[in-house]
Order: sequence, then structure tokens, then C-alpha cells
Amino acid sequence: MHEEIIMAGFGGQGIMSIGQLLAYSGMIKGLDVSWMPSYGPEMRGGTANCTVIVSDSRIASPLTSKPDSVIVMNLPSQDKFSPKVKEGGLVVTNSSLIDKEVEREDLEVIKVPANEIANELGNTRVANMIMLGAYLARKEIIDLDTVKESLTSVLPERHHDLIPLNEKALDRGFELVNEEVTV
Amino acid sequence: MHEEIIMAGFGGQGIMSIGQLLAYSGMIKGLDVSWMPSYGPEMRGGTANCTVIVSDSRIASPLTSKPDSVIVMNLPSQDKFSPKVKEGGLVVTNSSLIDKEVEREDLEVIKVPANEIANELGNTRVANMIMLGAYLARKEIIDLDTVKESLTSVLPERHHDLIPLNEKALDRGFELVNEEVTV
Amino acid sequence: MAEKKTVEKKVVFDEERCKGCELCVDVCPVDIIRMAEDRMNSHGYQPAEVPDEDQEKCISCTQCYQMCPDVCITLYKENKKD
Amino acid sequence: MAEKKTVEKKVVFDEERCKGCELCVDVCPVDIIRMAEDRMNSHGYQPAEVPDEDQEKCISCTQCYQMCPDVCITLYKENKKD
Amino acid sequence: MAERVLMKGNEAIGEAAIRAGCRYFFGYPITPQNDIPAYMSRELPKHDGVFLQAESEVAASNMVYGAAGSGARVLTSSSSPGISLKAEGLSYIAGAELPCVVVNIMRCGPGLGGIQPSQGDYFQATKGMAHGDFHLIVYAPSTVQELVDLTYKAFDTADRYRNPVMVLGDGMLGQMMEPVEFMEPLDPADLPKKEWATDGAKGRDTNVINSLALAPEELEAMNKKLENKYKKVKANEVMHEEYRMEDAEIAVVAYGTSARISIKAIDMARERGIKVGLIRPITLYPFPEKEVAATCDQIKKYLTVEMSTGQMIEDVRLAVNGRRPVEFFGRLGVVFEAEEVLERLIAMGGEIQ
Amino acid sequence: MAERVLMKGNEAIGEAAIRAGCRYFFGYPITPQNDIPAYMSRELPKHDGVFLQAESEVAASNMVYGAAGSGARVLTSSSSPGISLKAEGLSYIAGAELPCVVVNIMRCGPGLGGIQPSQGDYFQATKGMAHGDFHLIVYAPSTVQELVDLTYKAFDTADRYRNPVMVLGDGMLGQMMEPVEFMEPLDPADLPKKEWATDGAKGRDTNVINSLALAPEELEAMNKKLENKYKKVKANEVMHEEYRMEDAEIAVVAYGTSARISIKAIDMARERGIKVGLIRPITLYPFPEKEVAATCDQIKKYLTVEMSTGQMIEDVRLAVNGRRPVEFFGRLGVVFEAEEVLERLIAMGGEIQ
Amino acid sequence: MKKIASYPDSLTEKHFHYCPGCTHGTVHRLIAEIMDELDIREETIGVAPVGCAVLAYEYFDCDMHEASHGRAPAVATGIKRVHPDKVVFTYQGDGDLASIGTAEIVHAANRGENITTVFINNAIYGMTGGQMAPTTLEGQKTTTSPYGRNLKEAGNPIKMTEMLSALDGPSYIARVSVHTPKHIRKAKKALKKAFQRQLDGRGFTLIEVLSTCPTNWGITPKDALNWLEEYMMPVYPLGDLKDIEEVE
Amino acid sequence: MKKIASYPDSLTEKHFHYCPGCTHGTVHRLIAEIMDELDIREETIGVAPVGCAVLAYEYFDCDMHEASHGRAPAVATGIKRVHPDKVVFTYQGDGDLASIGTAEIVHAANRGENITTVFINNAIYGMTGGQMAPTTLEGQKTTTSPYGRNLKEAGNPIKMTEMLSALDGPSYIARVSVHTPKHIRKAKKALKKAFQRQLDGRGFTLIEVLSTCPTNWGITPKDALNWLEEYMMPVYPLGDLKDIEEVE
Ligand SMILES: Cc1ncc(C[n+]2csc(CCOP(=O)(O)OP(=O)(O)O)c2C)c(N)n1
Ligand SMILES: Cc1ncc(C[n+]2csc(CCOP(=O)(O)OP(=O)(O)O)c2C)c(N)n1
Ligand code: SF4
Ligand code: SF4
Ligand code: SF4
Ligand code: SF4
Ligand code: SF4
Ligand code: SF4
Ligand SMILES: [Mg+2]
Ligand SMILES: [Mg+2]
Repeated sequence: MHEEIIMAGFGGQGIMSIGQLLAYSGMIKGLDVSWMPSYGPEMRGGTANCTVIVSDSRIASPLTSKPDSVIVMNLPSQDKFSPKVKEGGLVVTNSSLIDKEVEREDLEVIKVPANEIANELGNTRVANMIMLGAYLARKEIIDLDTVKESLTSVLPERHHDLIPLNEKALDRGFELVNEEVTV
Repeated sequence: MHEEIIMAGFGGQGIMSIGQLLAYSGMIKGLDVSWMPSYGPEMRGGTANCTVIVSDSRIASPLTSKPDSVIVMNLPSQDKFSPKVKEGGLVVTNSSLIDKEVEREDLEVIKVPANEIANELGNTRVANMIMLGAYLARKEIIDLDTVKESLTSVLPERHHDLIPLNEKALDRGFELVNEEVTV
Repeated sequence: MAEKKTVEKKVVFDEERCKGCELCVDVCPVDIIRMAEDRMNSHGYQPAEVPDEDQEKCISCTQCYQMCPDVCITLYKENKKD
Repeated sequence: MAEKKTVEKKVVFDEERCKGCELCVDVCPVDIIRMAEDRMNSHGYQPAEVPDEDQEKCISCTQCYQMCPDVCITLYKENKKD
Repeated sequence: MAERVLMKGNEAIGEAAIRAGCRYFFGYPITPQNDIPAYMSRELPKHDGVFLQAESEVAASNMVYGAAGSGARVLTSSSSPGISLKAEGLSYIAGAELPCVVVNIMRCGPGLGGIQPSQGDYFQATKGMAHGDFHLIVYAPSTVQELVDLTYKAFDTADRYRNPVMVLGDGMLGQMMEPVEFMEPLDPADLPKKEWATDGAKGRDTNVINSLALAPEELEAMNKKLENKYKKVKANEVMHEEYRMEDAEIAVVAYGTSARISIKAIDMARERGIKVGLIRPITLYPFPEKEVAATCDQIKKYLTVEMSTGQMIEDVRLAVNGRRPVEFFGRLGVVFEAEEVLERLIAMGGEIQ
Repeated sequence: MAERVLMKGNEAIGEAAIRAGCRYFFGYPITPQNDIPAYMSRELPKHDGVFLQAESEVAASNMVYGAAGSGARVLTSSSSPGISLKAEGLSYIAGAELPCVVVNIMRCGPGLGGIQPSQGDYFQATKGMAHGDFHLIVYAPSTVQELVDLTYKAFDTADRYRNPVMVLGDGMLGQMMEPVEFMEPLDPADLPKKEWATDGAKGRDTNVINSLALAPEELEAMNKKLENKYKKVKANEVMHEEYRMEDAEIAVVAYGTSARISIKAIDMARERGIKVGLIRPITLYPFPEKEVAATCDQIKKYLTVEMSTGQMIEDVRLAVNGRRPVEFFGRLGVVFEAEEVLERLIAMGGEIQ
Repeated sequence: MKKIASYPDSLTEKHFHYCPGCTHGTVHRLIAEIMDELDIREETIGVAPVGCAVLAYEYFDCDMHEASHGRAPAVATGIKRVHPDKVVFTYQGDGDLASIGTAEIVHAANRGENITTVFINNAIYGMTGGQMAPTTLEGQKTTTSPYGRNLKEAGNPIKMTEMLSALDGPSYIARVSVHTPKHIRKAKKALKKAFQRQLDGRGFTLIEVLSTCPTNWGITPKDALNWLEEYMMPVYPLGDLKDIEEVE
Repeated sequence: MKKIASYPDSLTEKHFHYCPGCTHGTVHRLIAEIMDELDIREETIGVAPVGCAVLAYEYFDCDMHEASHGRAPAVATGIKRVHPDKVVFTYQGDGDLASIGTAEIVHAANRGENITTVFINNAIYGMTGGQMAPTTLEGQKTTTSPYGRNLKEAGNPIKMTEMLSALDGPSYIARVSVHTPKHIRKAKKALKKAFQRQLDGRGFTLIEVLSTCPTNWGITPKDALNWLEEYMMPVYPLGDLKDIEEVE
């Protein structure tokens, strides 16, 4: 197994956190993982993205030019990264903020109304977890329980009260896809 | 013609000046010349020396490990440099301050009571010129007149009133040797 | 440059420059500046605005102009008045 | 260290350290310090000295010691006096 | 074995230093290594250590000079322009033969340049850091685990040779997260006492920390001593790694981030039947000269891969010494992709046939 | 032709700079180059120029940066430790593509070292001066006349390539006196106007002096531009001299003071029938690589002679590329004598037979 | 309708890259207005720092010269000595001016270098992500003072401007703030006076501007203005610190 | 006979390399006597500058650490942070402290670094052969101010000590002179107080000592003392510039 994912969105949408959560979960599963942020002059606002690689063998480059999957939370990110996805790869897109279609026929696209669901759950900030849940439902590289367990280690202590909410968000994203698939 | 001379003495004895004077005189005679001071941490007091080379062909190194001649104005300088002189070379030594013999049989040694003569002339500071005069009498690489002419160019302007005295000192040194030789 | 505006606006915002910092809002003595809720500029910021109906109320104190760190505001005044 | 001196000197110079700067000469209130004219140390300096006959005149004011930049001077005082 | 933790390269450096018994950090902020001072300012006080943000890199390197001279294990870190400002201080530290560890998380120059990862400071790190004949010992990690291991080792190497050791990373290594395992922490109290340190001459002769030698012979002696030390370093401290070299006909030579990306390219090339392997210098000074030379009989062509316009290639060429062609692939300002290296390897593979 | 004057190397540099139209000097005292600032402080006011003693070498190099950026011909000089402090500034100057001339009258390092002549800053001057992929163009005069000629030329080269040029001498060259002839002085008013300089945007678009490129592509473009420039420099600016090479079997490669002493040694060796000549690089960057390589068919052995532990030898070996052995003779802290080189040449001569 | 306040000519059209509410923009505008009013845009060379204002050269519509971090006064000195008849200013942050660039500002000030320095004191390193500056307040948390600035370890917030006022070279030194329209107007007055002094050949001038960094202070732009007033102003009192009225 | 004044224990036997009449030696003696009197020779680490006192490590019989030019306060900071219970002093010339080392002394002072700085102001660069220092007087001729220091070009003689006194960190700052026995005694008192302050953990102390450089001033040692009194003292008035008596 070797999965390369790029996650992207506005700064503040929690992109870096779900990247770290996925990487951490991979690690405790005994896999090799890497997390690489794009850092740039736009430390102030703008878009943020990171690359996560999860693999059962040694990871060479922590970068990828052809990711297996992308999780995009805003339009500029979808525009920028969906063209890079490997043929037949996966795009998980935040349909709450993006109403443009992905312009490639060969990709699998999962639309997640992440902000809406998050608002339903009472906190827009967990939209990222809904996206990750959806992704995990489709790509079973790590089981959801491991990811939930990892929350304590990845979230800063001052946010630990939000762990139940984050778990719920992961579940909702996960269920959304499973429903779609099974329904 | 290729002459390598080391001149040495206490700081303040005017060693650097007679070196420059000789080099300058060589230059206006159309010869290649170089003047190389030893500079060291002992900028304050201690001994000073310089190497002058006068040659009718291109001078390679401005340093010499085997000078043809040395002009030494104090004992430490005689001790340090007379062993380095080329076999059969020349030592012009300031007998006013040095009463030790040069410990080599193969060298020609000219003893110049430079301080005494300078005092006679009314200014100890021209002892250096007396030494140079003596040297020039023995090694006729440059005529005395050229050296005298050079004084205006080499001495700083504020000392130009002393030119006649310096000329006299050169003469006295020169005569001293010529007398010795002729007498 | 042509100074003509369709509505005789006294307070004009360069919405693309605006970063929604709200500093102008607080400083207006007649409280006519508000954040546009219905639109975002291309950088994702909700710009400040003075609704057309409030334009008249501007007393030309220039406080908003002074305060705006992004120099988004142009202010006009009726010629006749002075 | 043995403090015994052949002549009971009150002002002793470390002549090898002395650089002949003459600062001690000027500062002595009883004018007993002079530069030795008859000798040079190994660095070529004529050292300062207080002639034996003047040693007694020293009033132990320590001015010379204070002033000497090369710390050449050791001063003694008769024990009885104080 | 210790548990694996997921950690940013920069922070891992900080933790490794603390575990190596380092209790003193002097530095000045600069992107992309700011997590190191941030980590140290948070963690050192917990170990009764001292974090001090210096007024500049010049001051930082002289604080390191003082702390090292008085016997401490001490760390400083910076990125390219800041390292240039430490140059004089490092020359003094090397001249006075003091141990310390300096981290350079390289960004792209020259001048202010940009904050993109780069390997453009190779020459500076390995050859011309500052005036005079001295060398830093330079480690070039390529994973976060190696950042940890080599930072830890750096303190020991520095102490053994009384010489500054540089850990040379780049913005990518510093910013990325990978799982790492840490070694047991050392208690600084257990480290051997440095008899030469200026820590107060209680009951002993005084110590002097110094790089001045006014007399020519002393100056030469000081330099000879250094030269002999570097000979020892060359004989004993070379580290390198080989990857898929057994039957390789082409060898990529690359370090750090470039080596990681090259491995990916090599795997892809191997899939296409191109016999290519990797020689990865882990110490850049001393450079694995003999180790590269030893492959010359087997290898037909070398490709040096760097994020620069070509610096390490000189050391590779010196090692190969004309026996085989040495080519270069590099980009600057942007991190290249494995595919770009692959393309080059395919071309080289073609030429060999 | 102008008359010959007897002049100290350092002062001759100052005079040559003034004749080249340089009217600005920013520097900080350091032995053994103090005659340069002294000369400039005395002479520049006579030409309505500005001599400013900066608060440090760091400040001096940034004053040069500003003066160069605003269009002036400007000089700074220092010696080894001071040059290390100019490193960051020089990287900025090179990054912003500005012309200026920097003199390094080398003394022996590392650290405070001593003030004896040395060639220990070769690596720094030619390769690793500071962070990032840039180069100084480096001239290595070996006589006072050449100090004059190359300093004069340096200003022109700097302007043509918009790149800092270093004149690399050593304490011996700086302190010695030799006869020199000077060229006619240039009037700065006659120099072509620098359209890119920040001298006030009167009636034109604004100018910006800068080395920042935040976007990766821009950063790469900036570096590519520099790389192309250096290619041009390599193609057009190499200078070297050969001495008694016609029938030589051994070639000494040496620059500056070492070359002078080597010439004496070569003459002595020739008297003993040893066929030896000299290759003297006059530009150290660009190094006369092709020129050295061209002698490989004829030469059986090379001897690199330096006042260092061996730095230029790497460039010589890169040029020779394994075709012939390259040996090294060097001393540090003391200036070696011709006899020492001769001894080595006799040994090499013996081996060749 | 008459335009009574609008975008100054001496700013380019480029949008500032500063964070929402960051007062760097405010000060940029003031300087540009002064260039307009004194009609010196074509005579002026600005020196940009390394700090958040590193891109200042994209905004000021005059010739601009980037400096290395902290060395703007040295760069400006180089420029001014070549062009004594031009207006030269530096724009520097507190890390740039009060930390790494201490020697350069002290000596430019002491030389009475005829330049104007605009010193943006926001009590933090903005550009590098919020490290402690020499001007950071006691107890203030930053990424390198995570437990709050400890005076025992890091010393007091440095009073650069007071210190520089002890020198003979400067002709005008003042501290201003930009947290209210009124203060902004005063700030402009001080800045204009400084530029005018330079035009009059009167030597070194420096205006310290108390500024905000909402991003790294971790508060809203509005709260940042309040924080400035409540916490910074007592430590850095406003006013003229040095003002040598007449010459000779 | 009782010895009433003699060579201090805390000096080695080495002869000073200073020129005849140079007051560097005087100050060395005072420091050594203070080490003797406070019995701290074995607790003290001195930091030598680059300047004529570069060889100070050969004279002081305590642990000595050479600094790079101007950076002694940074080196001392490194040492002191590792050994807060030891006595650390720097000994610096005016080129070292007031020119190249400006940033380091300002920040050590501002941090209240618990070290003592002895600042030898001789209005010139002694070691390098007499260049202008930032402290060189108006009109004073040096090798780099051959026409006399010109205030327009080079600025006023810098008042480093006054400037540092404007900072919060220092606990004691004074200017003394060593041109008469009386002044020398006062100088010692000030120096001793500074060392004592350090022992009491009271933070940064600095004593500026007006000194002579007969060699580069080109006059006799005796004339040098007069020159100091006549020309330097009016520009650099003696006295305590800062003295924070009690703590907390
Ligand atoms: C030599 C060097 N050291 C460090 C840096 C990193 N750096 C860039 S800006 C900066 C400080 C910014 O703070 P400040 O000057 O206060 O400006 P602000 O961003 O707050 O406006 C630092 C440390 C650098 N670019 N160069
Ligand atoms: C980086 C660096 N720059 C310059 C020098 C040369 N240098 C040595 S001492 C000195 C100044 C000496 O003057 P000062 O500090 O006043 O001490 P003094 O000799 O007068 O006691 C200088 C410029 C140096 N060694 N290193
Ligand atoms: S000018 Fe004054 S009244 Fe008008 S909108 Fe601005 S703040 Fe309000
Ligand atoms: S102050 Fe300016 S940037 Fe802020 S909200 Fe108002 S108009 Fe927009
Ligand atoms: S102690 Fe006083 S009286 Fe005695 S010799 Fe010295 S200066 Fe003169
Ligand atoms: S003061 Fe000291 S050095 Fe000077 S003459 Fe007197 S004893 Fe000698
Ligand atoms: S980081 Fe701070 S100083 Fe920089 S632009 Fe943002 S708010 Fe302004
Ligand atoms: S040069 Fe001046 S400061 Fe240095 S030792 Fe001589 S007199 Fe003293
Ligand atoms: Mg700031
Ligand atoms: Mg001095």
C-alpha cells in the first residue's frame, strides 16, 4: 500500500490538522508516513496545503507531483490540484464552498457538503474532519477507530474538549460516503 | 646585477627610510626594485627590518633567505641576520652600538661608528644615512648622486630642511669606506 | 480621472483592496459603515460599505479614511457647501 | 617571598619591566625619582630609579606606584613608624 | 526501543539536542527554521537550560563561542543568510578548537533570495565558510530520523574533535513531519569534564581560549595542529549510504532532500530496467571520497543531483578523478520532482547502451 | 607613458581605484591593509569623493550595497576576518546584481590568527563566500603593478557584469613597495549612466534594487539569470600567465605571492636542468580550467604551491581531471622560501626521470 | 462633488500584502501622502527592511532599495553619500532596527546622517511568525517567550528611541502612534517634519510609530488598537524626544 | 620594613607589551588588585578584546577567553549563562566597544547581563596604528582623519556611556580617568564597586576609563596625560552616570 494525498484549502480550514491526523494514525498502525506542508511567503492568509504519504514501505520523497487523492476545501485548491491527480484517482471536494465541477472524466469525485454538515453539528471548524471521514470511507488505508484514537495526540490540549465533536464529524463524513456507496 | 639586502635595527633608527631610499634610487636608474618591510605584532618598539632588492632583471620574490648584504644597526639584528648572508657576502655594522664581532670568517665586515659620526654632525637620527653611504661605497650598485637626488622624493616634506644634513651623512659614510679602502 | 459616479456617493470603497478589518466601522461617528454580508472580494474578504441610503449622512470627518490601513476609501464632499 | 634587601630600600624598581615612561618621576612629591643614565634594560629602556641616598626621603605616598603603568614599583615603609 | 512519535524536522532537532545533553541555545529567528528556537524556548527551561534569543546571528555565534569555551554543550541554528553572519564567529570557534553544533536549514539565496528549500550553501558549509584553513564537520541528514540521530551524534563528534559540527538540512526537511524514535536522554552531569574550559581557575592553572598566534612559527603550529586534526577526521568520520548499488551502472550522488527524491527516481528507473543506484554522502565534510572512488570500476556514469547550480559535483569529480563522466542535474528555488531525475536517468541509460 | 613611482601595494590599490573613477570608499580598519583606508581618507577629498569609516565591516558592505545600488563606483577593502563579516552583504550585492570592488589583503587565520601573509581565503573567495549560488569574480595580482592594473580593470568588469569583483592579495603584496606606472585617470562624469540605479525616479519608471523572489519560479529565474551570467564570465574573463612553459615537464601552478616565489624557484630549478614552468592563474574565478587542461599532454606532473593547506589544488585537479598527478606544496603562517619549492621540484624532477 | 481624501499618488496600485488591520498600511499611506505634499516622489529613494515591510518596494512609487536585515541605515548612508541632494528614508521594524540593526542605527544617528528613519514598533517579529522582539513587553507571550517575556532572562523592552536621543547627531526624534485617527494625524505631522528637516539638511531624524500586529498578537484588529493603547503606550510614551530647533 | 604597595597576585609575571606610558597597564593593575582584594581570581573569567589589549590573557592570572573584535559582551554572555555563579568581565577598547561592537554592548546592557565591562576610551584605534575611533575628538588627526575629525562627515565623538545609561538594564555606569594618582584611586573605587555589584547579582555594570595612547597621539606619555585632561575630559565628563542603589 502506498497512498499519496494532497490536502488543500484556505488557511484556517484545518487542512494541516487533518493531514497530521492521518499521518499520525498511519504511524501508530506501523506504516511509514510523512507530512509535508507547503510553506511560503503567504503565511498571512491565502491558501494552505500539505502532502501526506502513507506507505507500507520506506517513503522516498515526501513530495508528490501525481497524488493518488486530493482533499480540496475551496475552489482555488480544486482548480490547482485536481489536474495533478493520478489517472483514475480520487478527489474529495467540499461542495459547500465549491460549486464548480472537476474537469476530468477519469477521476472519482466525492462531493461533501462539509460546512453544512459541520454547521449542523454546531461548529464550522470541524468541516475538515468531515472531509477526512469521507476520504477514509473511500480509501480504507486506516480504520476510523485508529484515527479517532489519534485525536488526543494530534489536537493541542486546549482543544481536547472538542474531541467528541471531532469524532462525530469523522463519523458523519464516513457515513456519508458509505451511504452513498451502499444506497 | 642582482643585489639582495636586508637592513635591520631598532624601530626609530630609520631603517625603513634608507631601504626606501635605495629602492627609489634604483628605480630612477631604470632598475627593477622591491622593498619589503617585515611587519609584525611588534608595531610598538622592538626591531624593524626590510628587504631591498635591486636588479637589472625582473624581480621574482621580494623576500630573500640569503641576502648578498646586510646593514645592521643594533646587536639583535646582527645576531639575527649575519648568519643568513650569502657566502662571501657583506655586513655593514653599526660599531657605535655593537661591539660584538660577526662570527663568520667568510664575510666582509665594514664597521661604521654611525651614531658617533651622526652626533658629530649634530643629529643622531642621520646614523642611518651614514650606514647607507658606507654600503654604497662598497657596493657600487647606484651612484651617490642619484641617491642624494632621491632624498627629496623619499623624505616626507616636513623633513626637507634636513636634506643637506642627510647628504652630508651619506658622504661621510661613503668617504669612511673609501678612506679605509684607500688608506 | 472621471469623478462622475452614478449615485452621488460620498464614501467610496475599493472593495478589492478591503480586507474586512472593520477598523473603519468603529471609527465612524455617524455609524454608517457596515460590513457587506452579501459578497466577498476575490481574496475571500467581506468588504466594508456605506449603503446608498446612508451616503448622505456622512459628515466628511475623514476618520474612516485615516483609519483604513489598506487605503480603500475615497471621500467626496458637496462642492456647494463650502 | 624573602623581603630582605641589602640596603633598606623603600622604593624598589623592577628595572626589567620599566619602559622609561617617566610618569613616576613627575608625580613624586619629594622629587627623588630619576631616570638611570648609566644603564639600559634588555629592551633598550633606561629605567627609573631612586638613588640609595634618597631612599630615606620617600614619604610613602604611593603616588609613583599608582602612576606606573607597568607596575614596576614596590614600596616599603618602616615598621616602627606606625 | 522508544516509541515512535510524529514530529517536525525542526522540532526533532531540538529534542535530539536536549537528549544529547545540550542545555544552551543561542540563536536569532529566521524562516524556515523558526520551530527550533520556538521548541528550545519552550523545552529548555524544563531542563534548567538556557534559551537566549540573541540580538543577531553575529552575537549568537559569539555567545556560542563563549558558552562552548566555558565548557557547555551548545547549539545554534539558522538559515542561509543568518549562517553567513555567523561566519567570522565560526572561524574563531574552529580556530580556538571549541566544540559546538550549528544547524543550517538552508533556503534559497543569494541575498535575501526566498524561503524555498535549497542546497545552495554546500560550498559555504564544506569549504569557504570563512577566512582561514579550517573546516566544519558537516552532516547531511535526509530524514527526520536522521536529523535526530545526526544531531545527537554531532555533539559527541564536536566534543571529541573540539571542532564545530554543522547539521545541514533544508527547508523541506525542517518543515516536514515523519515518525521518529528518540534515544535515551543523556544527563549533562555525566559528560566528561572539559579540563581546558574557562570555568574559573579554582585550584588549577589558568585556562585560555584563544585563536591568536602572533609569531609566524606559532601560527604555523596552530594551523598544523588543525590540519592534523582534519586528517584524523577524514580517516575516521566519513559516513555514506548506498542504495541499489549492487549491479548499478549509473550512480546518482545526492544528499539530503535531493537524495530522497532521487531514490524515488531510481526506483522508477529500475522498473524501466535501468541499472541505477545511489551513493548518499552522509558526511559532506569529510566527503566520502574513497567510497565514491571505489565504485569507479563498476559505474559507467555518475549523476550528481543537487538543489543548486552544482556544488557537490566538484567533490564528486575530485573523487572520480576523471575516470568516468560525472553529469549534473539540479534546480534552484523549486524542489524538483522525481520524474525530472528519471527523465535524465533514462537519457543516460540510453547513452550507456 | 606615465612615470614610474615607488609605491606600497596597498596605496597603489587606492590610487588605481581613484583613477578608475571610484569616488566612494567605505571600510573599517584592519591590518595589513590599513594603508588603503589611510590613502583614501587622504586622497578622496581632493577629488570631491567620500571616504567613510564605517562602524564595522558589516555596515561597510551594506554602505557599499547602497552606494553601488545608487550608481556609484565604490570600493571597500579589508583583510580576512573582516571579509568574513562582509559575507552576507556580498551575497546581497551579488543577488541584486550590483557592481563593486572588494579588496582582501589576506592574513593568516582561522579566527584571529595572525597578521602574516596567507592565501587561506581562496575557498572563501572563489566558492563559499556566503549563502546561495553566486560567485565573485576574483583577480589575483602578484606584483604591485598588477595590483594597479587589476584594480583598475576590476571596476570595469564589475560594471559590465553587474557583479562584485574581488582583488585578492596578501599582506606581503599589500606592504611591499615596487615601481609602478599608472594609467590616465578616468573622470567619473564620463562613465556611462547606470539606468537601473536608484537615484531618484525623475521622469522615468521607478527603479528597485532587490534580491528577493518569493515565488519559486521567480527565485529560479533569478538564479538562472545569475547562472547564465557566470557562464559568460567563464567564457570571456579567464586570465592567466605562463612562464617557461615551452618545454616544461613539470608545471607549478601558483598565484599571487606564491607565484612570485615560485618563479624564483623555477629559475633555480632550470639552472639544475629541471624542465619546469609556471602556470599562474590571474583570475581565480573564473579559474583557467581549459588553459590548465591544455597543458596536460605536455606536462607530466603538476605542483600546486599555496600559502594554505591546499585550496586551489582542488581547481587544479578538477582541470587536470585525473590525467596527471597533482602534488601540493604549501606553508601557512610563514612565507616559504624559493629554496623549499626548489627542493620539492628537484624531488619531482628525479621521479620523472 | 469634491474629492476630499483619496489614494495618494506616491503609492503604486499594488494591494498591500499585510494582514487585515495591520497598521503597516497606515504608515505607508502617510509616507506616500508626505511625498505627494512635499513633491519629492521623484527625488526620493526609500530603503526597505527585512520584516513584514520587505515588499515596501512594491508599494512606494519612488526608487526603492532593499537592505539586508537591520542594515537599512548603512544602505541609506551609502545612497545618501552618493546623492546628498536626494531624499533618503529607511522603513524598519523593531527586530530590524532595535535588534540586529542596533549598531547601524546608532552610528547613522550619531553621524547625523541626513536621512529619515521610520521605525515601526509592533513589539514583535511579524514576518517570521511572532518571535519576541527587543521591544516585546514584560510578560508578553511570543513563540520564543512562550511563558511570557521574563525581564531577568531577556531584559527590559528596549527604549531604542530614548537611547538614540542621547546622541548628538539626531535633529528630530519623536514617538507617535497610529491607533486612532487623531494619533494618525499627529503621526503624519511628525513624519512630515522629519522629511522637511532632511530637505533642510538638518541631519538625522527618526520617528518611532507604535504599531499593531493583530496576527501575531493573536487578537482582532480592533482589539489590537486597544492593546496598543493600554499596554504599549505606558511603556513607550508618545511625544518628541529630541528636537533641535535651530542650527549653528 | 613593611611592604605597602607591590605587584598584585592576580597578574602573571609577563611584561606588558604596551607602549611606554600607555595606561592600559594602569587599568590592568587595578583590575588585578580588585581580584586580589575580593578574592575572586579563581572565580573570574575575563574576556579579552581585539585591540591593544588582545593579549590581556597573558597578563591576568585568571581564566581568560578571547573574543572576536567587538563581540566580547556576547562572548561574556555565553560564559555567564553557563556559569552564573562566576565573575565575568570584558575589557574593551573604544573601537571594539563603541564601533564594531555597538549592538553587543547595547544588548548586554539592556538585558542587564550580570557582567562587568571595562571600557578603555583612548579616542583612537591603538592596535591598528591610529585610525579614527567613534570617540575621536573634533579636529583630532588620525590616519583616517588626516585633516582632523570633521563632524559633518564623521559625526560627533560618540557618547556611548551616556547612551547606555538611558537603558534599564545597567545597575552601575561611571566614567573615570587614570591620568593622576588621585583619579586612579577613584577609578579603582568605581571598578571595585562594579565588580561588587556583579557579585551581588545586580546586573550589568560598565566603567569607562579615559586612557592615553601616547604612540598614536604622537606625544610623550606625560603630554598624553595632559592632553587627556585638557581635551578629553571636557567632552567626556567624569562621574557616575547611572547608579541604581537598591533593588526591588
Ligand atoms: C540575517 C537575517 N536574519 C534573520 C532573518 C529573518 N527575519 C526576517 S524579518 C525578521 C524580523 C521581523 O521583525 P521586525 O523587524 O520587527 O518587522 P515586522 O515583521 O514586525 O514588521 C527576521 C528575524 C533574515 N531575513 N535575515
Ligand atoms: C573583524 C575585525 N575587524 C577589524 C580588526 C582590526 N582591529 C584590530 S584591533 C582594532 C581596533 C582597536 O582599537 P580599540 O578597540 O580602540 O583598542 P585600542 O587598541 O585602542 O586599545 C581593529 C579595528 C579585526 N581584528 N577584526
Ligand atoms: S468620513 Fe466620517 S462620517 Fe463619513 S463615513 Fe467616514 S467616518 Fe463616517
Ligand atoms: S478599514 Fe479599510 S480594510 Fe478595514 S474594513 Fe474598512 S475599508 Fe476595509
Ligand atoms: S612613594 Fe611617594 S614619595 Fe615615595 S618615591 Fe613614590 S612618589 Fe616619591
Ligand atoms: S612609571 Fe614605571 S615604567 Fe614609567 S619610568 Fe617609572 S617605573 Fe618606569
Ligand atoms: S504579521 Fe503582523 S506586522 Fe506582519 S503584516 Fe501581519 S499583522 Fe502586520
Ligand atoms: S598603541 Fe596606544 S593604546 Fe596601544 S599600547 Fe601603544 S600607547 Fe597603548
Ligand atoms: Mg516588528
Ligand atoms: Mg582605542
